[in-house]
Amino acid sequence: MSPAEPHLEQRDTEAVPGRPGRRKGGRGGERSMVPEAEFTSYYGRPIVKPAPWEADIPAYLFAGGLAAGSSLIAAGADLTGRPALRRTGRLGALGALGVSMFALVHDLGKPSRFYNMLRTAKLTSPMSVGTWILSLYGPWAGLAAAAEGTRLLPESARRRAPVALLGRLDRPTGVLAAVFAPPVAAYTAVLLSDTATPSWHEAFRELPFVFVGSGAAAAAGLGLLAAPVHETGPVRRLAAGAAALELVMEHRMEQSMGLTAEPLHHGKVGRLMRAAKGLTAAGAVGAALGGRHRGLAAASGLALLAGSACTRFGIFEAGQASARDPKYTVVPQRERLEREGPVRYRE
Amino acid sequence: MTSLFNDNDLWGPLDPSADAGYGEDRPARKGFFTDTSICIGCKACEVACKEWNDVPADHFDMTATSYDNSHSLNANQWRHVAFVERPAGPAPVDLGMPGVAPTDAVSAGSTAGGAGSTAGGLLDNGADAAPDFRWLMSSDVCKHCTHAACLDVCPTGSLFRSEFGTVVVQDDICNGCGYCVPACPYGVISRREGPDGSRNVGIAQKCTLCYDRLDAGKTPACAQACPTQSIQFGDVEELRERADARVAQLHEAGVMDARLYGNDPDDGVGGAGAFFLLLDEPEVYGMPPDPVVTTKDLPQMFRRATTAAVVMFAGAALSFLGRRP
Amino acid sequence: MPKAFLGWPVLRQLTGRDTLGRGAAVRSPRTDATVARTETADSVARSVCPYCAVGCGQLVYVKDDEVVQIEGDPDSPVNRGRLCPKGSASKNLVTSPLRQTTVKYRAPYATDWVDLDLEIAMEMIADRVVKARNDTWQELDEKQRRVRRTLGIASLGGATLDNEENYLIKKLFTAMGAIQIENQARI
Amino acid sequence: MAEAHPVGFQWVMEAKARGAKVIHVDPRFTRTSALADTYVPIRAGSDIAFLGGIVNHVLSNELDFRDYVVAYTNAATIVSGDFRDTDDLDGLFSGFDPETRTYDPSSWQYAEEQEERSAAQADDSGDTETQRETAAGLQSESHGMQVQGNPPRDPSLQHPNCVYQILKRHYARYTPEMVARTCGVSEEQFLEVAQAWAENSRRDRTTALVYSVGWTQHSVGVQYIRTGAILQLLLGNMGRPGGGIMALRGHASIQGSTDIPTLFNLLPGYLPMPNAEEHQSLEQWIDAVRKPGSKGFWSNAGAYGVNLLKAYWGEAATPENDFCFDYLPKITGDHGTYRTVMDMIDGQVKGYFLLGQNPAVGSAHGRAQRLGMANLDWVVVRDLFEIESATFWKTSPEVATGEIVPEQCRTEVFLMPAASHTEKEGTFTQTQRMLQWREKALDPKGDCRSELWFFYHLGRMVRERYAGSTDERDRPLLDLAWDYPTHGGPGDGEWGEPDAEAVLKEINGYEVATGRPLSSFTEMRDDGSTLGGCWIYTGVFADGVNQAARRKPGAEQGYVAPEWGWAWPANRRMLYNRASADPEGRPWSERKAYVWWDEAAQEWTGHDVPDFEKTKPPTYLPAEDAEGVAAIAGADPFIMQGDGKGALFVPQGLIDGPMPTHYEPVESPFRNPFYAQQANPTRKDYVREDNPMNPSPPEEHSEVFPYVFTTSRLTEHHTAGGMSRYVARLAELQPEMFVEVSPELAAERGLENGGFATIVTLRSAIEARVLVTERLSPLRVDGRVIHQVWLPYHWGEGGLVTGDSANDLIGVSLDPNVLIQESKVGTCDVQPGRRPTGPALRELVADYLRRSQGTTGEGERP
Repeated sequence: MSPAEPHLEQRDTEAVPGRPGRRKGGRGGERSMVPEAEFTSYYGRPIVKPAPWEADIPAYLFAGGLAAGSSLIAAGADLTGRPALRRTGRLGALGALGVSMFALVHDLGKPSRFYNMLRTAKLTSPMSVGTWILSLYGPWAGLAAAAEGTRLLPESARRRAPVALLGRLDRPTGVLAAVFAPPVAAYTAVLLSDTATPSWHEAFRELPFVFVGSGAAAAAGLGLLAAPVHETGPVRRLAAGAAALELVMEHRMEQSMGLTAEPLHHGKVGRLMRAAKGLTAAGAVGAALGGRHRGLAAASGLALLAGSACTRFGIFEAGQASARDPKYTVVPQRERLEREGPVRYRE
Repeated sequence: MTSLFNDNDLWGPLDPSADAGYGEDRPARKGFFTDTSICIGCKACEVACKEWNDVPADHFDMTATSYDNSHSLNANQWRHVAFVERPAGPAPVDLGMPGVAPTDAVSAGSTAGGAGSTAGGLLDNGADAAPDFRWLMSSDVCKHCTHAACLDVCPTGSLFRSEFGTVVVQDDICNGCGYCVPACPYGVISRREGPDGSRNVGIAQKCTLCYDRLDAGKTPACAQACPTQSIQFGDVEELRERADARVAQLHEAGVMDARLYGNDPDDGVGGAGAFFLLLDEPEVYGMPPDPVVTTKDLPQMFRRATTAAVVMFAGAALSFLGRRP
Repeated sequence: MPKAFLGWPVLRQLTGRDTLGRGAAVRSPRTDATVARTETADSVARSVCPYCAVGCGQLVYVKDDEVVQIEGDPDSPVNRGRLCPKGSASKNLVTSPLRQTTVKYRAPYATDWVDLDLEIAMEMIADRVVKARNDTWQELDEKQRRVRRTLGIASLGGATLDNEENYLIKKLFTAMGAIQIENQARI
Repeated sequence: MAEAHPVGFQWVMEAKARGAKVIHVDPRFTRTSALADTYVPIRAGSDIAFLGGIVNHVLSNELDFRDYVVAYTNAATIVSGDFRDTDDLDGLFSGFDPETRTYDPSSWQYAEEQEERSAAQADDSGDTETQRETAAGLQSESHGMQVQGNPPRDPSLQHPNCVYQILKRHYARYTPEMVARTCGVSEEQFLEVAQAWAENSRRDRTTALVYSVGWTQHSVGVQYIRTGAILQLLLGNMGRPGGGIMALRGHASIQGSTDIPTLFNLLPGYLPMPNAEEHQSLEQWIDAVRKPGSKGFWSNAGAYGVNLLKAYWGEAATPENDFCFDYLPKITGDHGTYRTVMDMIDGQVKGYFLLGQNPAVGSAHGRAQRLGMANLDWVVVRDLFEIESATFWKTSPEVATGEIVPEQCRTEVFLMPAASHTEKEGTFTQTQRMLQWREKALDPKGDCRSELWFFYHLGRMVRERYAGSTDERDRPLLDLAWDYPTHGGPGDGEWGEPDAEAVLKEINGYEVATGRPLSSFTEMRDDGSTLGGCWIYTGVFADGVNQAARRKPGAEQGYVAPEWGWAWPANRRMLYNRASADPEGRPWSERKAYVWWDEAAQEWTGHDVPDFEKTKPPTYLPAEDAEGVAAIAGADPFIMQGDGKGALFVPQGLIDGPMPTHYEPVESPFRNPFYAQQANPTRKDYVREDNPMNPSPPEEHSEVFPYVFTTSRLTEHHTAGGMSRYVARLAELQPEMFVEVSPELAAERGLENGGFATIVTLRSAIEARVLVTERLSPLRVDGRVIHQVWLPYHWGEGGLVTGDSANDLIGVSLDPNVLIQESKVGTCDVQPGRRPTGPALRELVADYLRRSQGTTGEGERP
């Protein structure tokens, strides 16, 4: 969303010209969770601004979760002697990490200044914290993938000094990557929630669980898709657990969000979210019940991957939609005012 | 919990420049008090701001929303004058803010306070008597919050707290990540996307409270230009007193609609460095009714995320603890 | 390089009072070197706004032969340093890229402008003035009253011109015998 | 005021903060209304009825400031028994000649002590047709009326023919009911204004009347302002702090361009351009101004006139040759800008200079302006930008309609880039007559040059071309004093920039022998020993110092700030300020002290330069046969008037009557509710096929144009847009032409907010985006509902933002006193959607012409 262009698309000609809009809230009917609220706005224009982010960011959310989950699976596979699953996890993590990094840099207004992310370490900034988390996670994930790569080299090459060193770091790097992986999956929820975007902020209690669930489910899906069935037992369990976590927490999230859950049900976002739930549930069931069947496992894996992607895109777009409509800023604040009075600091 | 290192560093009353590491010799906090009851909607502030700060023209088409063709605050619009045409209206909802009238005392009027009222001739034949009507104008600007979400979420340190307590973008640092944009509870800051050839395209832009002018001991361009001194510049402490006096004066004159917005250091953003005297509800002017800085909840967010990460790790571990193949 | 490292904001966060990296620790060298361009101007002229007749005092800051800022003159008892949007746009007015800086000439029946040298244009205009005056000279009117004038040359304008300019305009046209000399005050 | 003069409005807000009540009367709710205590919507063109109603309120309730009125106005003066008022003649005054549509004002004169009418009065009461044609009203207004002898007065104000009683009778029919019926203002609101005005006036309080110069753009514009003057005089608000009538003029030096005029009927210092009929000698010309035997400061006109001639022709001007008076060209009638445009269309004009002026957009009847320019041999446009008046041959609407074909248009166009206000030095005179010197900030770029440069060198080159001529007619050019020093700047050597300060010194005047600058116009001599280009500006170079460049900070002076710039005359900041003291010379009240007589020092003193002879005591009484300044008594503040009194009733100098009278605008949907006489009977019309007027009652078919429109400025733009549409900062703020309509009218005509509407008159049709707003409300006038629409007039086809020009809608019909057009009110039709383009545009207008059978040929209009 650019500062120059939104004017064109948001330019509004009110039904009552020359006068700020006053309209009924709670449009869209049966899923409305609050009583109809009348609210006032300035010509229907947004109060808060939607993030200037495009598909890069939900793609990053998805890929980051996938990378984190994959590193966990890779370490588990390594420690439990599942080489194909390990390879899938490590290479999947690297690939997803690569997509993540590309998306992050691509989304910047000044990509050439990406390195400024490392200028500071700001605890108040989930993006800064995330950058440092990625900085801790990325090298290990990369080294683990590199070590995995050395296995593909001929024996003679693997004996050369640097390569040999990599080989010796194989397991430690994989384990370190797994240690730093969960924060990668979890911080992105804070990244979204730590904003004034109504449907992101109001989701802050449950969103981390939804996201780790989604990340783990996606990684499990990748494992199911790429690893031979004899190695994917843990992955099937993980898929079921992660999907359950995601679905349950997503449901609780919607309950606690009040009016700001509304955008999750409308239009394209509604379709995405319904698809997410269906795909995730189906993938989990398929994995749990049919995971020993190669074809079913692959299908379940794909469903989990797609479900995770839909979750990320859905939640991302729901937030953007909630920012574009002043209702989601005004009405909750008005209701809180009526309920509790203004928010005031008390010693 | 509303702090990380120092008391109130995420919420509550705070001297923001002290918190940001400026020493005892720092200047007093500077800010704006915008008294919309004397705004004439001339847009001198918008122009003076653009001239001084080299902010590019945004667009050249008419919005047909009263005289507001600037649309909103954004990277290319650091001051924005809102124009609201409405009946002298029903009683405002009690915001619990200082200066809000009891709802039964409001009907009196707008005539004394800076909004004229029409009393058109008594018409029949299809022409109704003109209702009580007023035209509100208000010059909006970055609030320079005590707890500034844009600044806190900025990953590069481009947005920084100046020694004057203001919130400023360092054009040479910002990499255009855009995180500050959704963080702002007022929708002030945005990334400059054009027009092509303008300076600073791709990075976040907003009011700097004319940091360079303050440094030179000058008044910010908008406040200096403002013909009626609707925009007043000064030490925030002193401006708060001035605002209290003004609202009391208006109440005495029967303008019970007058209320202050953003002046309370206990409010959701720790008090704004740029606050307002409004004649109607904030959302009428396009401002949030009772904003709370998002970072107030940050510790809780991090705790939840940490728990989630542990759950993820544990879940993965558990999955592998089962039977071996 | 060590200097760059010591200037690394993370290090300054850890060693200074600005632990959260909100202010002092994250300032860039360019920020520290901020100077308002009014402070570095070569000269400041005391001027008057060219728009309406309120007569607001303006300060015109010039650097390297360019106007870098125009703002209200705080000393003026008329405007006390304040300006309206038009007055505030004065720099944009005088530095606008749309300003004409060369003479343009449209020949009879031409469909476009051509450029013309300033001195040649002046010669051409002087020739035309002389010719129009000679061709339309009126010594006596139809009632045989002495009028010694020309009705062939008219002029309109002058409400944003200086008194000194208007004085020369009226003086020259009057000596020429041109009388249809008018300005915005009639409109 | 907040709209067009926002920075001036700060002082209104300051007054409001101190308790002043602000009342705003306007056809539409503006940014000023938003800040006013009371807003009164009014029908455009009905201001005399409104103000006349207040005059009636004051007189019928005896609310006038009686001490002031008796002593300082002509209320007590007795008018000739021959005078007949509009009450008797249904809207006409006595002396009307239907043939010429002008008055013989003999019957308006003061009653005579003796049998014979005094020469001065008789002189000026003659041929008002000539006066109208030569815009002599403007001269007379600034000259004041001439009074000789001592006309009888009745200080008890009871004499049936004293001005007070005449005024009272004249305005008796301006009742609240009639005001409501005529103006569309409710009686309650009208009375609120009347009472507030009256209550806030007299000894302890004063009320200020502020108008923007849209007031002048009416067929009764002068009388609008006269009504305000009558009211302010009755309430004792003239010449007193916080009172007065403030004209908010619209251009940086439009006051200066009237003082040092580029106007066909004036020479510098409001000396008249001589006319061929009456001013064939210096003596005739001077006497026409000073009126031998008359009273007041104009009796020194001989010195002012001779000093001007001496400034023009220097050494060549000698007493023997009447100081070259014969060199002055003579006017013979209307040579105003609108007449000149008609002459252009008729092919009588060869060349046209446009100096920072954009008539293609800014003058009434844009189509006539452009067609006129397309029929010239050459046009010189001097401007900052490529304005519409420079491109009429290729971009004007008439090119689209086919009326101007570039390949067939012979006009040569020179677009000469001008220097901006920062690129030259000189003085502007702002709206309170204050001159402020501008320092030059930098040299202009490229070929940009000042007007000073252009005209100095044009004069030099023209003189070179005539050098050696023996033709007597070229002497005025060859003898012209034209040797101004030049210095660096944009051009070198021969092409240097003339020294503006040298020109200002000539304007100020100096002793010819010594070069010593004059300090006051009282030092001017009529023997050729002094010269000065504009007597009212004498003093701006007092003591050899450029007084206009003074910049003592306002904060270091009192509120009058006399040491910032310089105001004419004699640095007086308020005219006629003697009236701020009572006849004995004491302030009327401590609150309102401004200028007073210091008994101990035996002189006038106070916060301002007293507008009175400094040592003439309040008790001074002139001798019976005194003339000139000596004839002004110590208690007569209005020293430019022949009797020293403020004129409630004006026996001379106005073409359209001694007292303001409500006439309907030339285009009106209503019959005049007051009188049978519909519109100003003496207005100046140009009845031509290319200047049709929409029909008004009692003519038929006025319903074809059922709505009233008015135009004005927006804060964000400047006049015809030449200094705002080309400036991005301003263009983006109001980027499109629009029309404001009430929700009721929008419903009636199916107009959509943000959509387009077409506005039609018999001159043209324009399109505009629609802004539906409650700031416009329908009014109930004369028993029916009338809708008014409002248009800004800033757009044309050039610049960053373009749109149709509202001035294209307006026909040319002029106030008879000053020949200014009625452009603030007209009738129109409004239709939804965009206008037709190309030739179809003219067909649309022609269709309206057929339907309305408007006046296009010869024939009288009511």
